[in-house]
Amino acid sequence: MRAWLYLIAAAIAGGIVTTPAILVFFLFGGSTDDALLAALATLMIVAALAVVTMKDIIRCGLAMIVCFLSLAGIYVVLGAPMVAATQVLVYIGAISVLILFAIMLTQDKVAPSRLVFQTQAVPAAIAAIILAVLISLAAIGTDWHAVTSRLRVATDALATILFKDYTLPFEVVSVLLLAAVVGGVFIAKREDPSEGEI
Amino acid sequence: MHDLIAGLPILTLVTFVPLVGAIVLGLLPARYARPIALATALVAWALSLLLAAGFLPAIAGFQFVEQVSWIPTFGIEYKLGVDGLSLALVVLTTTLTWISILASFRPIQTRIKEYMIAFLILEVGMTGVFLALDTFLFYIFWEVVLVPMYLIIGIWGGANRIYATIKFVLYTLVGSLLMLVAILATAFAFQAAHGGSWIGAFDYEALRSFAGTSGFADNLQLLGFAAFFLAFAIKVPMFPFHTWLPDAHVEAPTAGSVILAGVLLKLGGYGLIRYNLALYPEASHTYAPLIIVLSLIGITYGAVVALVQPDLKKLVAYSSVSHMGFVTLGIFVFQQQAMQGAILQMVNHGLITGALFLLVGVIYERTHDRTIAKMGGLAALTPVWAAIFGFFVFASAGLPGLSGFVGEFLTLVGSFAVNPWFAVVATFVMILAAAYLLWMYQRIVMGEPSAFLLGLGSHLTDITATEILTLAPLGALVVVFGFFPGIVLNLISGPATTALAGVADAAPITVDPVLVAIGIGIVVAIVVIRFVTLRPAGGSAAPSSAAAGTSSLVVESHS
Amino acid sequence: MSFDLLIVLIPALPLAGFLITAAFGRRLGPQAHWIPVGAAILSWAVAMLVVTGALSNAAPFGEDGHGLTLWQWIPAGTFNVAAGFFVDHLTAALLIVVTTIGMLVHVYSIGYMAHDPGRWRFFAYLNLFMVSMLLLVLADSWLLLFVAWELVGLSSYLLIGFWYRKNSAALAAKKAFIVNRVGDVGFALGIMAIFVNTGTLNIRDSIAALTAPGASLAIPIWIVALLVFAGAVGKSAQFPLHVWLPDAMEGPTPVSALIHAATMVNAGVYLVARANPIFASAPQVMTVVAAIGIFTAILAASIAMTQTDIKRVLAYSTLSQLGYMFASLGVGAYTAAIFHLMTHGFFKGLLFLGSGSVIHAVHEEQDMRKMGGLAKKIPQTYMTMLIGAIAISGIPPLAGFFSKDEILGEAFRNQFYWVWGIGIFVAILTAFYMFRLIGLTFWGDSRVDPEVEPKIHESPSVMTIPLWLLAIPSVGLGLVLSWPGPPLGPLFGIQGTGLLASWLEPVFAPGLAILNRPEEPFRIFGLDGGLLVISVVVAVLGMVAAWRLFGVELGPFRDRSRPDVVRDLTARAPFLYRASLNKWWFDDINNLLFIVIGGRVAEGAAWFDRNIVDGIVNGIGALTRRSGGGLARVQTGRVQNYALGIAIGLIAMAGSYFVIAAH
Amino acid sequence: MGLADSLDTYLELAGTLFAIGTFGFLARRNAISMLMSIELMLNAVNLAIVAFGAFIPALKDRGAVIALMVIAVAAAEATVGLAIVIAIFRNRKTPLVDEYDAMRR
Amino acid sequence: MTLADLSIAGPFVLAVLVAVAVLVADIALPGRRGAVLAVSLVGLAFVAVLTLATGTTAATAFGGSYRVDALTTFLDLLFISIIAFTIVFAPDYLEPRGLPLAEFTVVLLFAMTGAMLISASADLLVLFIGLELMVLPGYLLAGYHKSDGYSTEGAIKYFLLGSFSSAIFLFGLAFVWGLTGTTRIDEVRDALVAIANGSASLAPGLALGLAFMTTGVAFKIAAVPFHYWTPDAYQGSPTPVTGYLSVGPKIGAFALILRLFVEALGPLKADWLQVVVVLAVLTMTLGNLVALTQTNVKRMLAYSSIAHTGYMLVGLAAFAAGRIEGLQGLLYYGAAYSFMNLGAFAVVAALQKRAGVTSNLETFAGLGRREPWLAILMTLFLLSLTGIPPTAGFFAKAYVILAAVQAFQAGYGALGFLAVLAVLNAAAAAFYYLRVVVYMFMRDSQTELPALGHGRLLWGGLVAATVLTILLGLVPGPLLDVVSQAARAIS
Repeated sequence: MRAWLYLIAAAIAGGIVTTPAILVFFLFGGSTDDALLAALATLMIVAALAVVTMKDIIRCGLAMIVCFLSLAGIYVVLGAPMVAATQVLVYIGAISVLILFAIMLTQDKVAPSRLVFQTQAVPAAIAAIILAVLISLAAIGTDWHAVTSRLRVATDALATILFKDYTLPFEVVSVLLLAAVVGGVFIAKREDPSEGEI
Repeated sequence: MHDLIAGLPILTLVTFVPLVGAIVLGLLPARYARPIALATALVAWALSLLLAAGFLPAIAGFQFVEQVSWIPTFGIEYKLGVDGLSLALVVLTTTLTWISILASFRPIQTRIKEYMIAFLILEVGMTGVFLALDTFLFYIFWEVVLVPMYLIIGIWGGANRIYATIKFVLYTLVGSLLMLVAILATAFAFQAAHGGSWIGAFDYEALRSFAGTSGFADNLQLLGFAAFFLAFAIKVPMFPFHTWLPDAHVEAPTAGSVILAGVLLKLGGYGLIRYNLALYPEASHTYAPLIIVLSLIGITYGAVVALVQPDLKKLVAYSSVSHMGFVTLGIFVFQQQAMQGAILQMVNHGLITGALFLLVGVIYERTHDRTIAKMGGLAALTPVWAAIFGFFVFASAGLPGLSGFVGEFLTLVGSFAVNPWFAVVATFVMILAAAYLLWMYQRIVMGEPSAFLLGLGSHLTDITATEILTLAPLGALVVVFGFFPGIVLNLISGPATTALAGVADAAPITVDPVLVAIGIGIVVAIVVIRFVTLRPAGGSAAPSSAAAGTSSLVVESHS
Repeated sequence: MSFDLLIVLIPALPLAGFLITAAFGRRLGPQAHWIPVGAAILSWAVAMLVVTGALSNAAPFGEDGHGLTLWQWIPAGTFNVAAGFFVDHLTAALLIVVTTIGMLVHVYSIGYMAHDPGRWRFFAYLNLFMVSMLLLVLADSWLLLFVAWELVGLSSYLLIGFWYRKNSAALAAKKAFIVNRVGDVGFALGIMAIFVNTGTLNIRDSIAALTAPGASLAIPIWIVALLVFAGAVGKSAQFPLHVWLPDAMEGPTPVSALIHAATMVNAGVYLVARANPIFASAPQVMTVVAAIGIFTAILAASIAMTQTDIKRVLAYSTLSQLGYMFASLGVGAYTAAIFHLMTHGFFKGLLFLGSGSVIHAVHEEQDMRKMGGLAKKIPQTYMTMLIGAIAISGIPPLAGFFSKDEILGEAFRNQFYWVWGIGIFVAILTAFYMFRLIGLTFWGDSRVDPEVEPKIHESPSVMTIPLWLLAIPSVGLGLVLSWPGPPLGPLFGIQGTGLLASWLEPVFAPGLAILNRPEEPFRIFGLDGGLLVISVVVAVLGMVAAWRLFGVELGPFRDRSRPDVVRDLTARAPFLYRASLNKWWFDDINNLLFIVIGGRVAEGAAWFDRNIVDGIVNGIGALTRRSGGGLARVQTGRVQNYALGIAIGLIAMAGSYFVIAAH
Repeated sequence: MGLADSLDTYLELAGTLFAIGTFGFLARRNAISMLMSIELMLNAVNLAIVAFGAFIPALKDRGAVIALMVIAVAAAEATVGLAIVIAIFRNRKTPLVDEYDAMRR
Repeated sequence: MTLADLSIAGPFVLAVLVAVAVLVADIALPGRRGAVLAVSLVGLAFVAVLTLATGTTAATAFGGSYRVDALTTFLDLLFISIIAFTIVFAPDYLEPRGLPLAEFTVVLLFAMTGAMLISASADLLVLFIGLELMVLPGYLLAGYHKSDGYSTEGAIKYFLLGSFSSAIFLFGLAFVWGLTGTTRIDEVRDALVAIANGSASLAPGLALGLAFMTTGVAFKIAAVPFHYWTPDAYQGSPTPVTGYLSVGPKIGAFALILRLFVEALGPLKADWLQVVVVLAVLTMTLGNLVALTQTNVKRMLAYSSIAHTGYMLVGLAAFAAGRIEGLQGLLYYGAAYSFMNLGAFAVVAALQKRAGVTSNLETFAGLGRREPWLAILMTLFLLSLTGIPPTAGFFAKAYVILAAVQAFQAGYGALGFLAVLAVLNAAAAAFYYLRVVVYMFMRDSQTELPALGHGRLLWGGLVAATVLTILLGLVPGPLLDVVSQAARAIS
């Protein structure tokens, strides 16, 4: 019985995701990339909305993974597979897992379902919408001197740039991670066994 | 003599000897505090006298100038110099300081070491203000004065000391910080006018000559004058910026009051003469009528309010407001006699009011009270004190033959020459002065001893030799300056002329009737507001109307 | 021995006396008085030398006096005042009065203050007063004169308040000083005006400059005159500043005699006389002077009628006599004023010292209702006071007659008939209240307190001798000073100016020159004689009236007092009676004006200061802090609120940048 | 049409994502949800950067590099954040941030 | 990455190595504070020396993404001394609370490397990473007292809002990159010059980027209305950390402003000037007004540090209005503020050596009797914060105000207003600074506490801070030359 429900839900989700693609592809006569982009974008936005709205925080975490995945897809569409790969590795492989662990650790079983939102959800929504509008206005209203076709990243060039122009940031990021780990470990590690079960 | 001390950096010595003393004090245990502090103050005093001895009144401008480049980037220099004006006030400062320190020996028993250190640093600041010839340096000394006084009032003061001291500091800071802005603005204007060279931008003499020749822009003058004036008017203090003074005086320890009245108020007058007039001559003229009216109001107002003060120190404080009004009046009528009178008045006020506070302190020492109502008949209990007190009370009332009179009269004559009405108003206040002083004297000194005082029994001893020692020099000076004011007048005639050089030539002062109306309006307002609602102040001179009941011609013998 | 040194010595001696006594008097104890008294006597002797020198026009004095400069007192640019002395005939005349009476009072006080523990203070003050008074007559610059002017005020303050434990004394002293200050303010302003007009404060130079024909003055001369006169009004206790003098009687009696009868109160007369050219060139002010003078005369006399305190009667009599002097100055009879000043100084001093002796005898009782019949008990005092009374009533040939008659005559001759008329009336009153005093005090039955009664005794010779010494001039001075001039000269067919007149001629010449009154001879068998007779007659009338009411025991004249008559007299004019008794309510008016209203004003000012001026300051502080508290509410402690704040800030920022970008 | 070939598309996407993240950050009560919202915002930025890299010649390839760096930074941030979250959870026994208001005013 | 690069970036590299060395030292001999202190302080000394040695000549490294100039040297030295002071003041506070010194030091050193990177970055990406490297340790340090609720609460607030603002900042950067097509500061500058010349008005994208970046930066320097995190984070953090937070990240963020706004966005001065003026007004006023009402000294100092940000912004505004003195004043102010504020917090920390002692005003009651020297030093620092001569704080304020006045006379009315407002604020500030003095000297404490013994290290640090506070007030000459060079390096 429940399996059916899941199937229906999946179908609906698939529908939500595929419809824009189909629309784009057939009605507006866009390229396959356009269709793909549409699908991924929709998926990403929906997932993102799910992240910030769903009640059960674990589902939020899963939705975030979906969101990141679709974003990785968009990177591919943008012709930056390298970034997409990193995205998958780092975000989904590391960060999301980390976050899920944290969720597990900090679930308080006392009251699993309290209200999700702050009292100020409405103003928050308004602010967010205004921001979105501002950003898109700015984006549209600006002449970016952009080319009309995507430039594909050449991985070798990327390597040279990484090790010529951006050596320093690259090195420094490692320092940054080191610092974060050292401090994080200290902060997160239990003071002494007596204190708490975690 | 001049050549003898011209060799050594006498001004630096006078200024910083107390600092050395303070440091030494800090290193030694507290039991040495009193003698060392006194010794230091005496050394500084001796040095200042040496300076006075070597000073040549004939020479115009500043003498013993010391000039060391300090912050070359902005042409800021460590520059000290002395002329008649600053010399008079420096000697006043050093004298009052050792007197105050000596007078503190008995009253101050807690944290004596910190107290003495604070006092010596205070002296550094005060002397520095009078000697500095660099506006930046001047400002620094100006602020240095603030902190020790803040501590002296706040730590060793009376019950409500914290309110008083915070009020004192905030009030002064508002003024002085705006003055800082003005100093910087003036300096920059100078720099801009000299092709971006900072040299001399903070040098008082350079600024003065520039102001005298090409002069600063009008709007700068107006703003700069206002800022400087606010700082100085608060210090003087001029009506309506005076309300910190009574609180500060009442809460401050005796010596604090002495210095406050004796020197700190003079900083304001000094600043007005030294900076406002010299740097912003045109603005001085623009503002003069307003300031004169304020001074006249202050003169009257201070006296009127003093009449009904229940607390001895408050009464003297308001009398200071009134007396210092003469100073500002004398400065801003731009007239030689008035100016000299004003300066002389500053010195005299320092001596007389300082002495009055010392005397009040003497009684407070014994009674721990300053309420006039509780006193009475002190002449019978402490005759010597009463006599000395009487002497200074009359000196404060401007009794001719004592120093107070000469200064006041010169100021008045000068103002009269400019506009008789100024003098008329100011002179009539001499009646009020006599009234509030003599009424106070009659209430606390004359009559039968009050129950409160009798209750003190043997605690209420007469003034001691030490205390007399602190008062003797002041009394002597009051008499000497009364008969030979020339001593001071010769010193200050030069500076007075210089101060007036920029402003005197311009058009004569005419007070805007509107301003006068405002001034009178304030007084009238007071009357209207309170006239009906208040109970009478109580008879100062009891009516002697005969009951006239029985015929006064009854001649039957009642045998 | 040069005169300069002598002149300096005159004030220097009492000054030394004062300083020494003030410093060591407490230790000298009962012997403290010798130094001051010695100083006074010496100074008198020196003064006499100087006076003879000056009046004999010996070098260096000459006709119009001699001045000496001590030191540059106030060198302030163009304002340059030297401390210096100046002695001319006028000064000499004043010196006689001041030093003589002063010396006598000193001596008298030895006895009077014998039992007072604080006598050293008393003598110190007396010396201080001598210094000030001598300085006042010797000063050659307005400013030095002003110094002395206030110093006499000070010493009078000290002496009135000598018994400081007595509250009334303390109040009286304060009142005296403050009321004097009122006059002094006018005087000070006058001095300023003089300086602004002439650029000098030397008395002679400035007067010359002021009255020089065609002198262009910044301040009109009548204002100058008025201001100077204000000073005189204060010191000489003329209406409306007369209120302090009666209260001043709180001081020891010698003080009253010296300061409040003989010397200090004359300072005003001296001042106006000294400045006679200024007044002469401001006729309207002259009239004011005359009016104030004669009004004070009648006002005071009317009050003196009913007072019961023996000293107060004398005090009001002093006021009234001073009124005569000012009236005389006002009508331009300068010499007469000085003449009366001198005679009055002596006989009023005598009367006061006498009253002191009486008070002494009846153990510090001043109420005449508790006296009576003292004539036999204290004959010397009685005799001398009787002389004084006759003298002041203007009965020839005693001193008072000459001077007072000259004043009235001059007033009439200068067409000031109203002055003359009132003067005559005041003459009646004078005689009346003086003999009321004598009657109540010396004649009739004794009403003295029974337990004091037996202890009444004549004062010691140290007190009575001065009385007699003062009695002599009270009798003869008038004759001497007026001889050979009117009125007696003409009687014996001699035409000439009186001694005093000839002395003062050079002093008053300039003033009279400006007035240029027609100079007609004194006709004894004519108008002047007539006036003379009238004034004598009215004096006698007053005397007799007093005898009828209050009795008399004088040789052939014997009569008892009639209190019933007195009572229905007072009943018939109740208002006048109460007015006189309450001194025309001046003290009450002042009390209302200055204490009640003034007090409220002051309270109002204080309230204004506390609540408005200071209130604004504190208000600003409070406001600042409260606004801080309000702003602190933004800090809710919740991250999301902060975040929202940041977001809003971000939007605002973006908006403002867009606006900036727009232009 | 060329949806995928216009920079604006991606910028719009980025903006939307960023706004969603902001909303989450402002609205959610749970510390970890807020953390996730921040991650969304950072990804939005990344999207924009990569898009720039793909459409602005001068940034060709560089965009990708920058994006990599940003990802790394985000990782570091997440580490720190989670550490702190865990620490405070130990003290307060709740992940709900709006209950952490011991300090105010 | 060549040897030359490493030698030019020597100080930075060495700093990283020092941090690692401390880590190693702690692992080698655990729990030995002495060792940690020795290694870190000596290491810092070396870093400082190296900075002085290499910093004299301007140079670039790492393909132009790293740059050394007078400004870098000045800022690096400042950071090093700030960190050194913090390390010196920390032990007395950490020990009684059983908090390890090693991690503290390491994290702190990493933060310093971040700040140094900011001051040396010639590339906006480096700038961003440097910023993160500076602030992330900050979050950790804020929560360093992990068993303490306040500490962790402050930390999480700081972290959440901090990363929020980082995201915003990064978004703005992205737009700038997109518009200029480069991340190199000088290239961005040139590109913007072109834009500014080409079109009078700046593109909406750029405007938005500016807005986002300004917001991000304003947050980091705790400018109103982006200051909310400051009081909570400051109050919650362990006091030595608060001391560090109040100066380290602030100066670092100002370094960022210098590199980003002054250098890269220099051409747009006229545009961001107006925003800065408004920020300055809000920041000064709100900081002071709210500080008036605080009863907790740490929180009070937090608000006061907001106010001081405002004063520094005045300098920045003056610079934007065309007066280089504004920049010099800003730098001078930074130095002066660091020393006096560190000193003040050091005293608070010293008082809190007795575990459980709050930083409420009552803690200071009667301090003048109990520990006169501490009280006197505190007074000095407070006076300097007030701006009373002859102290560093005074001269710094005067400098900033001078710049403002100059700009005013050059025709920028707003700057005149700023100057007056600044001094009025300073006067108001006197109230709450002096209130502490009131408590120390004029009130007596309810509970009679014995005086604490303080480590030699702490005294040394306090003395050093004192000396610097007075020297910078009395003999500003040398530092003046340094800051004017530094300012000239970027304008």
